Amino acid sequence: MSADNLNVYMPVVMLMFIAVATVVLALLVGKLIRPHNPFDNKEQAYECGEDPIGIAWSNFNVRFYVVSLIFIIFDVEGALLFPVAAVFKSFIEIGEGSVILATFALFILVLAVGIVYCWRKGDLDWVKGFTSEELQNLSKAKDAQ
Amino acid sequence: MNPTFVTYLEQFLGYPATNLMAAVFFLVAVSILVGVMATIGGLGTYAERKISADIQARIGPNRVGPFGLLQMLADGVKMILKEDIIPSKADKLIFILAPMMAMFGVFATLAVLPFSSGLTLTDLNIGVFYVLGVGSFVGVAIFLGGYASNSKWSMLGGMRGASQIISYEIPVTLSILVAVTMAGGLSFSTLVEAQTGLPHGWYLFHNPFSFIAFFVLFIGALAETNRAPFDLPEAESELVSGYHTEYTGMRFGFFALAEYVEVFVVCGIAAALFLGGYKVPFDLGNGEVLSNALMNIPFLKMVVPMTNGTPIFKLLGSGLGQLLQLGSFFTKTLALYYVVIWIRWTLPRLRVDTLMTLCWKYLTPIALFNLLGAATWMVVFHGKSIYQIIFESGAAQAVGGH
Amino acid sequence: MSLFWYLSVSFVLFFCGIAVMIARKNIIAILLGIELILNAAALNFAAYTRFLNQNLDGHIMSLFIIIIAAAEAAVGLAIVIRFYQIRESIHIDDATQLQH
Amino acid sequence: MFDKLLFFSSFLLTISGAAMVLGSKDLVRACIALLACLFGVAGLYATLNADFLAATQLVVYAGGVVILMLFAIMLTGGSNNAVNRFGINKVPSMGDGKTLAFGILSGAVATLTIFKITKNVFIDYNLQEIPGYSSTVEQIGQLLVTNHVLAFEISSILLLGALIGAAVIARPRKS
Repeated sequence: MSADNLNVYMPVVMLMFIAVATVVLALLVGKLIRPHNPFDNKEQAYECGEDPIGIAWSNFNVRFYVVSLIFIIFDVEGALLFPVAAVFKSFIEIGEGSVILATFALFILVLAVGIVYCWRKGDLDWVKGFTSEELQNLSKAKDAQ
Repeated sequence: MNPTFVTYLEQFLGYPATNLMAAVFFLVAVSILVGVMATIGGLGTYAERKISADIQARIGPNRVGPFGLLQMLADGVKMILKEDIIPSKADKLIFILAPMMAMFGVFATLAVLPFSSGLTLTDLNIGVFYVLGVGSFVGVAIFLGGYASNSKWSMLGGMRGASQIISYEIPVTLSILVAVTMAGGLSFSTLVEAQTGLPHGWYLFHNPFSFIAFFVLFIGALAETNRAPFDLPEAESELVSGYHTEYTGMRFGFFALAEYVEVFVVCGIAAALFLGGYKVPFDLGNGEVLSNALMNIPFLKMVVPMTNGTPIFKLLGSGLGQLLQLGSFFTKTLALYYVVIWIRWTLPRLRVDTLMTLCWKYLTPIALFNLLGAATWMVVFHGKSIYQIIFESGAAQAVGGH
Repeated sequence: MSLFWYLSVSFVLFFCGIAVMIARKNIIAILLGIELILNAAALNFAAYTRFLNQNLDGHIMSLFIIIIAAAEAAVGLAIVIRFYQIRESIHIDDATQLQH
Repeated sequence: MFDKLLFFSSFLLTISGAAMVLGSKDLVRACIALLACLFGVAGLYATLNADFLAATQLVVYAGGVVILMLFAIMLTGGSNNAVNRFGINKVPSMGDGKTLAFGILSGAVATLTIFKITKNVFIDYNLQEIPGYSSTVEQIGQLLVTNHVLAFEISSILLLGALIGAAVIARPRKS
């Protein structure tokens, strides 16, 4: 029966519920005893004592996106590899080890090509290095000053 | 059906528990576990301060309670009494939601953590994979915490935190895959039972690739929990306090608690995957060995009538075995926890570009080829560990030579 | 729980997805709608597997739908970011030219 | 009892999440509503005994797609209504009443059409619950390397293509 099977998720649901309930309860109890004295300067965002300029939700470096892009591809790869890794041992036991190894290795090597490509094209560098030409231009500009 | 905490209890009840009874058992166990974990999180802050004091030749907290042990309670009371400030320009709903989500992601992972063979709350078939899935809520929580504050420091910290957590998830996943490949299953009971109590059967020493995988996993786990030397999201010298700059009082407290519990959880997972988990040497954790030994003590034989005494011995032996397993698990986990704190007070912080270089140019390629190497080893040596190859085949040859 | 309940969830997801895709003018919001539609399809496959046949081909199908959704999100958002770099806008009505 | 509780809580989470994606005015909040909705779908997978799919849903969506979307939102100007140099709203309104009404109408038409097509499935079939399977992970793994091995290998090429294509498109250019 399926109902019995689902009992294994009972502690999962309880833990999720209790984790959220703890936060809510602690904040509600705290609300009764803690001081509450807001004023404008206190509610400002911290910017080293100055008045904040503009808002923080502005543009960011595209590097963050490229990193998360590579991440999601490898995340999906991991998700696909998990069930295959789980049957790896049983395939070895029935003597089909080389077959599953070939499947496994091909999958990983194809994706390794992806990371090699990104490496060669400099997508893995957080700060793009300057080429020698640019460095010369920079030093020239500095000399001109 | 997967074994759970309740199926373990059913062995002693002698009859299957109804749904309501199962719910009550689970509720009690979950409440106790959350309490214990909150205490461990609190003790984590205490241990951190004491160990750092030790390393820096100071004394550390010593005023509240014996040896300053009650310092964490004092901290908790202080945090509840602090004023709760929400910046006027913040996105209030998300600001409130973010610490909840961090707690949610961390505490949900406790459900499958194998404390002992009987005290695993639920041994899901997808064990490790479930931990990866639920654990990724913490990254979202850190990003949202940084976003909702509408402060530039928080935003930078949140972006860095999220990108760091997701980057290091790749080497961690690939290293976990090494253990999964060797054990042939995702559930924690499969992974732990495939190892032995003594170090020669640990996955750490199974083959050279798994040895490397453990260290990749450990470094990745440090970065995923934002511990030094990877604590860039909260780098105080450049980002004030990172994603929780604007959080005060108990809301900050929950972020901190989630972090300390998460450190415990990842240490526990590293111990379970590569250090033999709850296994006790000489199979003492099984319970049968112990109950047989107890039954052979002549003194006890006289005291307890033998007719209805046997189940008591069984219960006693099993209980003692579980306690030994708990001790084994906590010893390994807390040893790793100590190393985490030790590293924090020893190594300087990385720069953001070196952090990304370490992840994408060193750990990920190493982990990828490690996985390939471990898979090849499994096929070539039919799943034998180095120990088995050297000693057992050697013994077989010696026998064959005669 | 019968199949009807699962299919009704799937219908609601599909409906919300279509409605989001048409109502929104923001390209990222449209991608959110596409995720909803793909999830509706994946949920349908899993539900049919549970109720109509025992072999797990439906689960494999759902798995590949999830994978394709992830790949689609990665490429789609990359296009959005490139478009933003060129036009400084992510309004769907500004995307009228095939090249810049 | 518990299966009904799990089902209906996931059901409510999914439906309300989807409705909030449709109704939310703020892009980041719509993203969080999407996360809630996808989490609910993971719960539904769990009630369908598809434990591996449930975990995959969490790993790929909660960890990957939602973070990717949040990054993309931040990279395209956050959720403020600042105006760009062409005088266009950087982040346009999430649609007004007119588009919303039109969207709901066309969504209803499309959904009802599909409903009409698939109606036979749950009217004609004699539906009964098939007993649950113990573990789907091993079975999925077995299928992936036997019957569906081509799909498995080709998906790696798909992922490689997506990685290279998206990296080329999104790569920051020197101007």
